[in-house]
Amino acid sequence: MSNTQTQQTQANILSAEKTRWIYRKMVEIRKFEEAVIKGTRNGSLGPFAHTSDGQEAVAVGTCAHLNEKDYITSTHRGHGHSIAKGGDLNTLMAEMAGKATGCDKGKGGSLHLADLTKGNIGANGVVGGGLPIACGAGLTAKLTKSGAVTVAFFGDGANNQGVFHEALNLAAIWKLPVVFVCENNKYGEYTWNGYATAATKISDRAAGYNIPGKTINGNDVVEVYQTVGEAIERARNGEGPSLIECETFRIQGHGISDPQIYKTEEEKQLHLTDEECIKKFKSYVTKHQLLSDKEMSEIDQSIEDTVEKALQFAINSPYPDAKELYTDVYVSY
Amino acid sequence: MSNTQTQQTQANILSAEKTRWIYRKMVEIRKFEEAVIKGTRNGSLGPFAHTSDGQEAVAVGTCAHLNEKDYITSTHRGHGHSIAKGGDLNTLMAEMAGKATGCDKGKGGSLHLADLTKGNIGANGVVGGGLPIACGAGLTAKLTKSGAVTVAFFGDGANNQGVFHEALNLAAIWKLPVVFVCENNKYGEYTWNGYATAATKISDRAAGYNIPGKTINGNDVVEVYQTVGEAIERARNGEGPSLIECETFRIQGHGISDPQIYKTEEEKQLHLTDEECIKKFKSYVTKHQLLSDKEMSEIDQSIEDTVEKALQFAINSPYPDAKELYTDVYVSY
Amino acid sequence: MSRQITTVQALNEAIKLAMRADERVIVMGEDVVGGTGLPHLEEQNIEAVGGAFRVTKGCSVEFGRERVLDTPISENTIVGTGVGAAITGLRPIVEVMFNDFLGYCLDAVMNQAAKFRYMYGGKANVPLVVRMPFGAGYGAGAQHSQTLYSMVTSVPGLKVVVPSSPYDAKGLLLAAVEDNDPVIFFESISLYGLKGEVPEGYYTIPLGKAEIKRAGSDVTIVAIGNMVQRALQAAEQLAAKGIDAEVVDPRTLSPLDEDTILASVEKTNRLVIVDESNPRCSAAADIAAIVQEKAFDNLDAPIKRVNAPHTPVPFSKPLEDLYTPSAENIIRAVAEVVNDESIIPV
Amino acid sequence: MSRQITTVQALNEAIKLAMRADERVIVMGEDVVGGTGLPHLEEQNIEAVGGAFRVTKGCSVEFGRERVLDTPISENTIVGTGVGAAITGLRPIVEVMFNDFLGYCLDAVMNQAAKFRYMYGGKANVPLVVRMPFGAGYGAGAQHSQTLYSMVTSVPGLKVVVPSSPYDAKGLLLAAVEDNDPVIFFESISLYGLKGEVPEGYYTIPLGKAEIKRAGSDVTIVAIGNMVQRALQAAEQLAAKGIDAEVVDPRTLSPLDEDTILASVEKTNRLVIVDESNPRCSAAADIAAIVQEKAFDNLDAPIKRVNAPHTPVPFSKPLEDLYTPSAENIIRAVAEVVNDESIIPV
Ligand SMILES: Cc1ncc(C[n+]2csc(CCOP(=O)(O)OP(=O)(O)O)c2C)c(N)n1
Ligand SMILES: Cc1ncc(C[n+]2csc(CCOP(=O)(O)OP(=O)(O)O)c2C)c(N)n1
Ligand SMILES: [Mg+2]
Ligand SMILES: [Mg+2]
Repeated sequence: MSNTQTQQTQANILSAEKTRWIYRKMVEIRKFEEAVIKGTRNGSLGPFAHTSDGQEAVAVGTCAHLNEKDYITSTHRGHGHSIAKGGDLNTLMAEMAGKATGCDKGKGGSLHLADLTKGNIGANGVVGGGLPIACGAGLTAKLTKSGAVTVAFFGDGANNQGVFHEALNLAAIWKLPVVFVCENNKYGEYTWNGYATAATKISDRAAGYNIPGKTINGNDVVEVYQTVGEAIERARNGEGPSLIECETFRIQGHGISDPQIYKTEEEKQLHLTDEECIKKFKSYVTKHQLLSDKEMSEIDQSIEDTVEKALQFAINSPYPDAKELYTDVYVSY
Repeated sequence: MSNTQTQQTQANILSAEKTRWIYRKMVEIRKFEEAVIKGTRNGSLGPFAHTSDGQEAVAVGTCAHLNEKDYITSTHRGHGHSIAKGGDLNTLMAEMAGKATGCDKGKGGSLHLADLTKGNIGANGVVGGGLPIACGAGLTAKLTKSGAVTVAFFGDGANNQGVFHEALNLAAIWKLPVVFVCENNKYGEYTWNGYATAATKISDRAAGYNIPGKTINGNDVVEVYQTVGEAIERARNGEGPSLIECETFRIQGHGISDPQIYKTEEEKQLHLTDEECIKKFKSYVTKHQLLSDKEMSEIDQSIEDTVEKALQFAINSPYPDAKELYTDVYVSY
Repeated sequence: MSRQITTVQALNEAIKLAMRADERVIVMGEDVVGGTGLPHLEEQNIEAVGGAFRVTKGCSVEFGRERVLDTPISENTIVGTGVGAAITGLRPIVEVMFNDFLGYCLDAVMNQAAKFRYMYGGKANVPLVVRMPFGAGYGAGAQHSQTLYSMVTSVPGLKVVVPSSPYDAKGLLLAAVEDNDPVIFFESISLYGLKGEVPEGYYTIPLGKAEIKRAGSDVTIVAIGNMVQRALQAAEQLAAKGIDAEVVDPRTLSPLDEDTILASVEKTNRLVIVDESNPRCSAAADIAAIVQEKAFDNLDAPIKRVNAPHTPVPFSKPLEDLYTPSAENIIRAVAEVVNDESIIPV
Repeated sequence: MSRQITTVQALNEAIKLAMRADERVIVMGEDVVGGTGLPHLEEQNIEAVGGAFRVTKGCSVEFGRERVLDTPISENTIVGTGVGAAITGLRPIVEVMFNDFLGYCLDAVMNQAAKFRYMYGGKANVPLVVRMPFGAGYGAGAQHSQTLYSMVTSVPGLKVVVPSSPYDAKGLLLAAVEDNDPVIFFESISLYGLKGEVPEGYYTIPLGKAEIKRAGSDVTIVAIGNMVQRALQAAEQLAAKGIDAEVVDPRTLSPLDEDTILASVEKTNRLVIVDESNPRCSAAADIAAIVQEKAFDNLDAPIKRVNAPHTPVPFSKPLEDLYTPSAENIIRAVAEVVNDESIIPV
């Protein structure tokens, strides 16, 4: 394909509406995470959180294909997934603060953000915990012929957990409409994926399940959008699961106070380079004249306000009533 | 290679001593299992057992390379492994009967045959249970530089268990001297491997751990001897683990009373064909003039006696004393 | 006399009735069909086995392999898939072949199924039933014979059912499937072959209600699962010695029907608890702790617990027979609480 | 005053002393080093973290990455590898980052480590220590805050240790490493930062021996792990009201030092048990069941248990504060057993 052709094809990938949505969601997540960092440090939110700033392209490029009937299962680093899947910033932030107005009434916290009405089956504090759950959602979709697709987000660290293997195998033999999206940010806590994972690429493991496996640049939201889009399409058409490995990086450490001595100087600077996903998308939209600088800064500004309001909403919301300790354990008992 | 050359090379693979050992062990296992079937049916042994008749070539071809310092971990279908690893027929059979003279004092039974003095870390009633244990034995060997190799036997059914994935990954990144030997007899209980396993070949999964993976004819003890031998050599040289899938079949069903309606007529007859591993080895040794018919029938006869004596030993041995119920729970308490 | 069927048949009937009543009910587990994918079986709609203990026999034939699913051997994912399916609208009945394999699937049971509703602020329902055969007595050794309902009872968010008869098994299983919370359903392997009267139709037994299996006035015997049968045997023998025992079957350990147990103790002033679990942190200990607290003034003797010993389950038949609480063990305990050694059989 | 260090430092010291004393002792777990395999760290022998809670800090630096091993995230295989290494001659100390992940590794703990010796007729030793941080109180939510020592105590073949102070943590961990049975070592996260007096040298505290942390004559408070500190606070407040409480710390739940507990109850005739587990089938229930049986005639009041409620652990700070048993909860329970409401703080 000639360069011009590529550019044209590229430009056609995203509708104007999608472009705005993607840009908006990526910035929403980034600003949300920045607020979380601030709120965690100054004590207005919970004592810790695992933020996803730097990894926005994966959550957003993926969820851009999903509707409210589709499902996601998320991880301990799940704020971005929740937002991309349509979560409300106010209730998400309030949850982070353990407030009654939170999406889980304050009972879940950062590790357990969920919104079933939006198809977000929830963040999971157990590494790998969401993978079998995703198979179950996929099974429901398959049996009820709802057409829904489930995306299971998980990290490079989770890919060595036994349930990764079990879930991929089950999804493969049952041809479940599940897409396994691995966010390879190179580390599981403080352990390097190059050490912990025997495979050269995590996507190499797909062959063991006879399903498509691809490794892509997870900082490039357009690439994520395209590749995961194809996998979602495949799943929706009844052709079964895929494994997509998105190589990315986290701007923070594992948690907010991690000094990250395992990162090289170069890695510490990654978010200042063109690999930083929002910058990358900005140059893309600029190059393809999809959004103007003005439009983008208007979006930035409105999000700044929304997130600030969300933080205030969280801070000003009441804590749950003491009796809430005992409710929601059972439907009936 | 010319045909004559191949034959010569083939003939050189096995020393006279090895040939005798292999033949002897295969027949020992077969006769032992036949006695187990009889003893189980007539009530002199425990109420059930999973016999390995038909699969002798895998246990024997593998253990032919192991010395007493090497380890094996075995499965619920573990009689053959125990015998091939040097287990004493009397104490093994007595264990099957729950007698005080059994290798586990009667406390373990068929599912838990073990002999640590012979490097047999034990059969495991949990499908997949032995795989992490094998990594541990491998770690000991690596750290103490004992030169020992550990072989982890497991079934096709076990290959879908999460610990399969975890153990192979760990063994691979630590380059543990462990060889994973899969006995693919096509079924896990009554479930067909072609349905349960998404991979075309189980050995395809080796690529996900960057280790060698091979699928071989597990009914051909010479092929097992050669291929597993290379993997053991590799492990002994510090080059890390391998995965060898041995395609074989079980003559019985899952247990002794299984009517096996999942098998086709053809499969039910497999043990009457040249694929039956003892017959196969017989033609091999005959062709290469390694053992005469007379030698073989002498071996057969002596084993017949030994196994019959083992069964009588088991039957005549006393049950454990009632106080044994409470011992061996702890070293001290 | 009306129809007598085994516990396995009763459970099988319950599953089929549940599947007929509600198409969201599905069944999954290892070998629940057997032979899935094999053309020579599928073409004729033949199942290879219908469950290791035949509890799901015929289900795939009637309801099809879409709703009755053989799984690979991967317990955590089997249960976890059940959780995901339940949370999104199905009502799965999952079979874990032996409760011992809780070792592999505890995460799905304890960290997922049990906690979803709470940690998602009451927004999730997990209408899941996990069936787990349990118990010693058939020579399967340490890793296939445990009794783990106590462990599961300790987990908030789960309901725990342990039926003691074919009748109860059917009614409780139907109630479990109707229930909107995750229910772990423990089936005593030693009761599978027991026959009893079971109506043909659909009926449920409420979760959280104990039943007095034998009324009596001298001592209360609370017995769980298969131990109810042993307690009833013991009660017969005790009756011959002039001791009138009341046998209470909690039927569900979570919720626990404290009221029925306490009312019985108020009447008899003496309590023996029979439980095949190992003793430490067991259901027997749990019930003893509750009763001593709430009925302190009603107790004329210490509560005695009859448990398996603090050992793994031995393989050897005579040891295994000693391992499991027997009618004689129960009588000995009763002798202590009624302070009458003369009733112990010699 | 002599040296005061935190529980984390005490544990760290124990591990290093154990590793110096016996080269078969190795350490493995997720992030116990951190950054293994990264050239820029390995060249300078730098660890990235030394454990999520820094308990293994400096171990890899002193003993090398051969004996201090970062693992992939795969709990069942981490513990199972420990079992295999132990059975073949090493003495591994395995870290499971939170006891909640027992969900993934229960098979290795319950079906392998606990049963090998018995099912192999006494021929196997499993000198393995599995360290598991536990407990609520720091805003980690339902899947990172459970208290699961009761579950593990129910399993024959395991020893269960729950230290309550830096001094005990060090001495008990050294004893656990010397022990030839598998020991599950529960570390209360809320005690990690607690400082206390700890000698520098090597010492052990025998497994199976309770300690009276405070002598008293009016009521016995048996408290486990971090609850010992709360019980001691409660005892101070009770003393001000004229109630002299004896605080007994079992230190190990398996074996359980029944004698010390019973002797105390014989003296005080009243018992409160404080345990952060959920109530059902808990260590508190277990101890209550034992004591009511063995000290029936010594009890002047029902045994009261102070547990967390039968709910998952909530995230929200005020709810979590209510969840964990407090000194006030303990005082309320004491008020009931001494039948004196006036001592409850208003
Ligand atoms: C079963 C389990 N083991 C360990 C942990 C502790 N833990 C939390 S996050 C994490 C690392 C996960 O790595 P990865 O999957 O790469 O996700 P990332 O944090 O990089 O997004 C670990 C080990 C956990 N929460 N669950
Ligand atoms: C964890 C676990 N799940 C299920 C079982 C029940 N079970 C015993 S053997 C078996 C099949 C194992 O199949 P495979 O690994 O192929 O071994 P084979 O019997 O063919 O030798 C099953 C499911 C078990 N023992 N352990
Ligand atoms: Mg990562
Ligand atoms: Mg098989």
